[in-house]
Amino acid sequence: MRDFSSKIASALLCLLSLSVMVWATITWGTELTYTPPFLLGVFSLNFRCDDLARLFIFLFSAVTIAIAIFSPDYLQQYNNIHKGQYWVSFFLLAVSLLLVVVSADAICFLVFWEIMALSSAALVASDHLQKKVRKAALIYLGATRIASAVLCAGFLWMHVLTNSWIFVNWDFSRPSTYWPAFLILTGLCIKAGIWPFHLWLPYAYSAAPSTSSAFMSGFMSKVAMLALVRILVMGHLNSPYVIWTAFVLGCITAFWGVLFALVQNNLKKLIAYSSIENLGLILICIAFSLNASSNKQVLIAHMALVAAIVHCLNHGLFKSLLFLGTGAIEKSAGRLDLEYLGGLAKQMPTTWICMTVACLAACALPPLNGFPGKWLLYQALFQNICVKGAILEKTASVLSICLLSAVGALILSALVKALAVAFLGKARSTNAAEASERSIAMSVALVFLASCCVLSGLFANAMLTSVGSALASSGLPTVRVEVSLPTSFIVITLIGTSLACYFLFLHPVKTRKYVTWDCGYGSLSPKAQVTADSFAQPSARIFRPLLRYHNLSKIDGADRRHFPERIHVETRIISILETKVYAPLLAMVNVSSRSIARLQAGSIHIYLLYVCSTLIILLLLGVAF
Amino acid sequence: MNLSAPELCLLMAALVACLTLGSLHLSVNLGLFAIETVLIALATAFMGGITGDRELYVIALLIFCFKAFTVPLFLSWISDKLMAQRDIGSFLPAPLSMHLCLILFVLSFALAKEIPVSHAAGHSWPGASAGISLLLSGLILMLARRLAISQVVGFLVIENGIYTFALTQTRGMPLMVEMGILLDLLVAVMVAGLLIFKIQKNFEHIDIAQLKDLRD
Amino acid sequence: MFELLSISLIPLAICLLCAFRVPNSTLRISITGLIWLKLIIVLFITAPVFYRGNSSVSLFTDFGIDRLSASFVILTNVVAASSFSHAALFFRNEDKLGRLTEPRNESWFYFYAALFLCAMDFVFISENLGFMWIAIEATTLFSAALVYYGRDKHALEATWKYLIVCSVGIAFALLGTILFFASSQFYSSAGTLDIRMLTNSAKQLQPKFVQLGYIFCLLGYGTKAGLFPLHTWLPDAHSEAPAPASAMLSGSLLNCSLFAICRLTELVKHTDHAVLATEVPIIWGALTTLTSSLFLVNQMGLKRLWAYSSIENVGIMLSAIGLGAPSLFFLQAVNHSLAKVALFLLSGNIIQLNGSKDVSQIRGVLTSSPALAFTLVLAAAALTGMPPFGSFISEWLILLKASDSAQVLCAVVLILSLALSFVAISVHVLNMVLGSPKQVNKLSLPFSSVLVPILLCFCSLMLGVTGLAQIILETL
Amino acid sequence: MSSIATWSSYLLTVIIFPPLCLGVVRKTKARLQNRVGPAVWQPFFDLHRLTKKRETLSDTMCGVFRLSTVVGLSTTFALAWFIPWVPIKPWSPHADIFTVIYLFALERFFTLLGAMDSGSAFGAFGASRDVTLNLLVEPALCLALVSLSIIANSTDLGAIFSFSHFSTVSLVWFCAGTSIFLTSLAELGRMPVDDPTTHLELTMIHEAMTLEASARNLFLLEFTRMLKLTLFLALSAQCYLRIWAGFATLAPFQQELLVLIGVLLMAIFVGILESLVVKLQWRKVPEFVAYIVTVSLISVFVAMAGNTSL
Repeated sequence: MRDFSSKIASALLCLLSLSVMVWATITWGTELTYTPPFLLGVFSLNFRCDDLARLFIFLFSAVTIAIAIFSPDYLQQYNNIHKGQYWVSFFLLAVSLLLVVVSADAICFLVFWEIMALSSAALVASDHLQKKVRKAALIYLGATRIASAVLCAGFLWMHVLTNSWIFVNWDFSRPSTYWPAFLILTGLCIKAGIWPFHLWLPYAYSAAPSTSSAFMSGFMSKVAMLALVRILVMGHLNSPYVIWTAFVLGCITAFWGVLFALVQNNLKKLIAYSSIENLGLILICIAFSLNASSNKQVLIAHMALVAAIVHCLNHGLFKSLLFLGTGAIEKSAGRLDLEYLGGLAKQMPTTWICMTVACLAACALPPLNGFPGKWLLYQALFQNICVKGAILEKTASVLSICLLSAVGALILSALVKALAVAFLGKARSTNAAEASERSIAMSVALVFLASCCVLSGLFANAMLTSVGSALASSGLPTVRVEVSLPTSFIVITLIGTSLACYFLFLHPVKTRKYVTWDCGYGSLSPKAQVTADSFAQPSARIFRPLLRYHNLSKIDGADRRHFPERIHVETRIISILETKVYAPLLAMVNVSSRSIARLQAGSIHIYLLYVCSTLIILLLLGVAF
Repeated sequence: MNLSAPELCLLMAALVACLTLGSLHLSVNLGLFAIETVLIALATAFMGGITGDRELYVIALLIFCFKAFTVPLFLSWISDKLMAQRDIGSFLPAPLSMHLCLILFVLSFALAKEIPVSHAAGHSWPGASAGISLLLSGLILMLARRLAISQVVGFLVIENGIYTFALTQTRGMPLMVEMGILLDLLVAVMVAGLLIFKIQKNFEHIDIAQLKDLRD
Repeated sequence: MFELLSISLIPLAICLLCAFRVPNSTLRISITGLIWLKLIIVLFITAPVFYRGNSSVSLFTDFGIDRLSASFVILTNVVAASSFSHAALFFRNEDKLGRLTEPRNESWFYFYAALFLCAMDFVFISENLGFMWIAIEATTLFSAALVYYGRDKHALEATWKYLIVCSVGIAFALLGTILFFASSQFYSSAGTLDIRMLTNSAKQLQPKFVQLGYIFCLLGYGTKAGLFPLHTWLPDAHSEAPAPASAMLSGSLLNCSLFAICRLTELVKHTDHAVLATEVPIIWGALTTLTSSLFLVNQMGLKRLWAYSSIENVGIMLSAIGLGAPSLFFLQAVNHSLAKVALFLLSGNIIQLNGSKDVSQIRGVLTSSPALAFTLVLAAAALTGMPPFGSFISEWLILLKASDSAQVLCAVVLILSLALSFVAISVHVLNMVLGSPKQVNKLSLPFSSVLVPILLCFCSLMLGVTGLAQIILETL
Repeated sequence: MSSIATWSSYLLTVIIFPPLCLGVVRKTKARLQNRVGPAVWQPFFDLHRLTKKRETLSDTMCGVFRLSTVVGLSTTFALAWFIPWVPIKPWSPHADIFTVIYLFALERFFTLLGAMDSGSAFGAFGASRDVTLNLLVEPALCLALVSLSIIANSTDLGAIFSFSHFSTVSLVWFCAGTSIFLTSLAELGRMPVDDPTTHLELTMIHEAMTLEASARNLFLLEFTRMLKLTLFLALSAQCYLRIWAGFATLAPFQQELLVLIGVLLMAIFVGILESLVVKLQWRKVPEFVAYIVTVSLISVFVAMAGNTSL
């Protein structure tokens, strides 16, 4: 019966997303504003839907439909998740996200933003009987509240300066607006999981049910970026300090995220860190666009902004696919630790193919959809080197090209690790050996998203132009970008040569099956395979100082060299931020709380003394005023 | 320094309050408190004579009946009942606190001089200083003494101080207000008295300093 | 005169009922009925203030209402009505659980609660500073009896501290009142305690007396309102009183003393010492908010938690008063009272179910009683200023007011401490709500026991999502 | 030149040159080691032999292995089709450098998956080392290509190599050429980084990854590597040739000739280098790659300086 209600809910969700998609398609090209006839407390709400918002609505629909198809079967495995709680918070989250996307003033934005935060926290806490999940939900809730506090401060400040809540009226080009701009940037960055505020993200995404992580990573984190575009980019921010802060944060985030993704052994955490990396990239795009437009280089600004939006959309698609794929694995294999998986490709072919597509996209490999955004960013950076400008900016561009390529290589290793260890080779546990595709609906959802990824990769040029026109219609200067992706050419060449190679060389040949090369020892056990840890080790060693990477191995036995009895290997990664920054900060709050609690000592004489001393202080204040 | 009769009474009352601090015996404390209140009642009556305000006589009578008579009797009944003759200790040694109080008595003159005085009859700064001094003695009593009854006495002294202040600075509050205040005071003393009984019953002592269970 | 009588009549009737040893079950029903009747009467009495052109109505010599006080009277009675109604259910549960050791305690509770309510009404309707003081002192005395409901050592200790600290504090307020009286004698020899007359002739008052008087009153009423560091009695009293009484203490008693401070602040703002009446409340309010949110972090007593959060809200309201926005003060008071009453009432239920006041002992409420958990989360969200609840609007408006009047420090501190308190409260609430219960509890509460809290949350929600706040602000 | 001639010359170079290059390298090495060594066309025979053999697959594999060899070769063909590595090509499309880099990544992605498919520890070791190398090498290659683009003001390799340049940028050509050459050594597992002739599994990088390949799969893998080697050598040879300012003014077939000779010379150079240097210890490799990055960075900064002076 419960299952049935779940299906109804998912049908409703589908209906919702389809209807907003249809609505967005019909109204494409127009700019709609709407002010509801009622007040929210004392504030009137303003909604505005332009093409930019519609693009995000399309993304919303794609992600939500997939999740709606995926959810009912996926949720069956969780006895602890209260389905009612899950669906109510999901709907709340979906609706508030839609409204955040179309909100045109700060109050409206903030209200739905907070509802979104609360409902997503409720989603994270779905499986609340686990301690880890509760901890994650609390961390997330704390981070998100701090984010909105900072955002509030920025909004208030802007209101003081401009006397308006409407985003369109906010002009960030005056020096007095630099601090509020900084605050708004910080608030949105916390919410998006930008370094050094990203710590909540892996916790939350790995603790939440995969469907909600897919939604949060695929759509919610993008909304923060959309807000950056809406508020700061369209407000013509030109403070070099803010822009460079954003740029540097973006660079660090991209690198940091991918570095930690590389050394994660939990599939969900790995993907969560890769989300951090992608958000860093988007932030780089936005910061770069801001910088270019403050230098009056409209073309580059436009290119970078298009890159940002395109990457938002594409990342939304492939990241939700990754998370849903993870959900499928979780359902059939029970665990997501890479050390327990292996050999799933044969048992779960659909998931395997879809995950491969997603990983290809996430590595930004052509012709899939991760590529266009990254490519456009490279182009913009390159253009910036070529035009006349400050040497510092050019150097920054060169270094970020360098960084981006390193990040690209790192994400490739991280995702190859995830994919290969989870799907290839032999199963490392009985659960993994017995895994199988459990439900058609889940496979359908995966295939749907995978085909979205493929299609948006193939029609990347169309996407670039439509994003460009959407941006133009949203109040930014219209620029034609001449560069276009050679996607179709690549595709034709690749497919042609691949088919040719296959039929020429491989197709009719008879093959012989034999065991994997085992140096003649025989009986190669699954444990002899490389582990996720050891795969990442050579790369991780290079970044030892950043990761605090420790590799301890202990060998027991009389003849340790030739006949070890027991080998114990342990890898430890310590997040410097967590241990050196956040833990002390938390401890500081705790200590100050405890020391202030000592004032409440229990003795009435001391309490009376407080009254007397307050009197004296007040009298002194009275003299002062 | 030319002191009028009410001022003289009030200053004497303030001095008596200082003396209150010197002894740990509850009966002495209560007796001195009664004397102090009688002096204040007298001052009220004198003030009534000076200003010709009939209400003040009524107030003087009320104070005499309730504050100077009923309340000390009630409290001494409690202390007899609970067999608490002596305060079990003071955070400040009794003689020292008395001396401190005397210093504050002098200090309050300095403070009272700062108070603006309108030239209407009855406004007097020595009276104000008596009020301040009483207030401070009451505070010190409350801060220093450990026994519940002493705290109530301290509170009453504070109340006396405030009343003195009102008397000398405003020729007394309106009768209704004054009566209301007195009623509140009486109820407060009654409630406190009841609570003291309960404390004795529950804790088998009335040492307030040991009531430290509720804290963070 | 008629109005005064009708306000005080019903509490007296309740007292009589209690005195006549009516059986508890009858008592509960009749009192619930009476208290709602009182609410209706209050609405009738206060209605003219809002509808007639004149914004204030005199009830009797020294007594009268204007729009602000009328609103507060209504709020107080709403709080009282919900607390009394919930109390009936609460005591029935106590009965069932066998925790009502002394049946007479219940009627004593109603007896003092009725008197307490009456005293609070008088705080708002008295236009005379003297009577206001008397009424506030009376609230202390009557509520002390409520705090002593538990009849155990802790209750005794809490009551004693409450009585002594508040009485001493309030004594200073009396001194302040006298100083105001004295200051008025400088221009008219008779002097006056009437707030409106004082306000009208604010410029002629003796400035030094006004200044001193304000400081003493702030100290005195601040003690009663629980400003840091005078709040010491507050957590003890709130946590020892039975849930409905804590709800009234927090939901309406604190408003009383804040209302007095508000009136005096308005008065002082009319004199030449407006800076004192602006800066001191703002700074003190911000300080109180900050420290109480720090107190929240490691707070393990369930009701102490809400007590500290009340202190935090008092700080916010004091800042609003300092910013010169009594209407915002009222709005915040309404939102706070609704949420806080709901929370205290719910905490009573939770404590009944778990038998412990310790937050670390309470786990898995969601599993054991979903309705309770759901309401608790709602109420906590309403309390901490999450949209779309009403307190979001009022807190936001206060922040806006602070930033618009260039009180940057105040705004920053408020934002910080609001965030901190949200985090602290949500950590505690979620720890209680989520997870698996520590022991399997066979008891289950009827749905009716969350009825009142749900209604309160709904009201808070309505304040947020409708234009009600706008109407309130325009009216005041 | 007629299109048929163009096509045929191009196809011939694509098919003949890769094995030839490898043959030249091996022959040079043998000569330097005082051996006669196999003939330069020995790789052709090797390849031919591989096509005749029967294929053996591990029973753990799921099919991605065979896909990987195919995709590897087709990607490399696509690259050969894109990159103007020889001046005469039947059709040179827009060969964007970033696309090129990501096509290399695509090839690598599948090679890695193929290496891990059998569940063999060696393949995974190789893969693990290969990604480590790659993350160091990729920035170097990227920057080298970017430096070339800067002087041509275009990211199209076609435009870059048809750009009539100034002599001041010779340094850029030199640095970029060196960088590409050194990158190819690291990328293709040549000597200072990896020893292609070693047979100790634990020290291998690239060979370990192809351990499970046999017959036609191995043929595909081998040919992919040869083609990649040729591409890289041709690119660096072109860069070196363009240090000489007169190169751009030559006729296309002269250019073609020079480039092909250049490729062979580079192959000989690789052979010489492989007999002179020793294999670096694995942990020293990052230091070696750091030099490549430095060369690339120098190249970029010189190019930027040259560009801004324009």
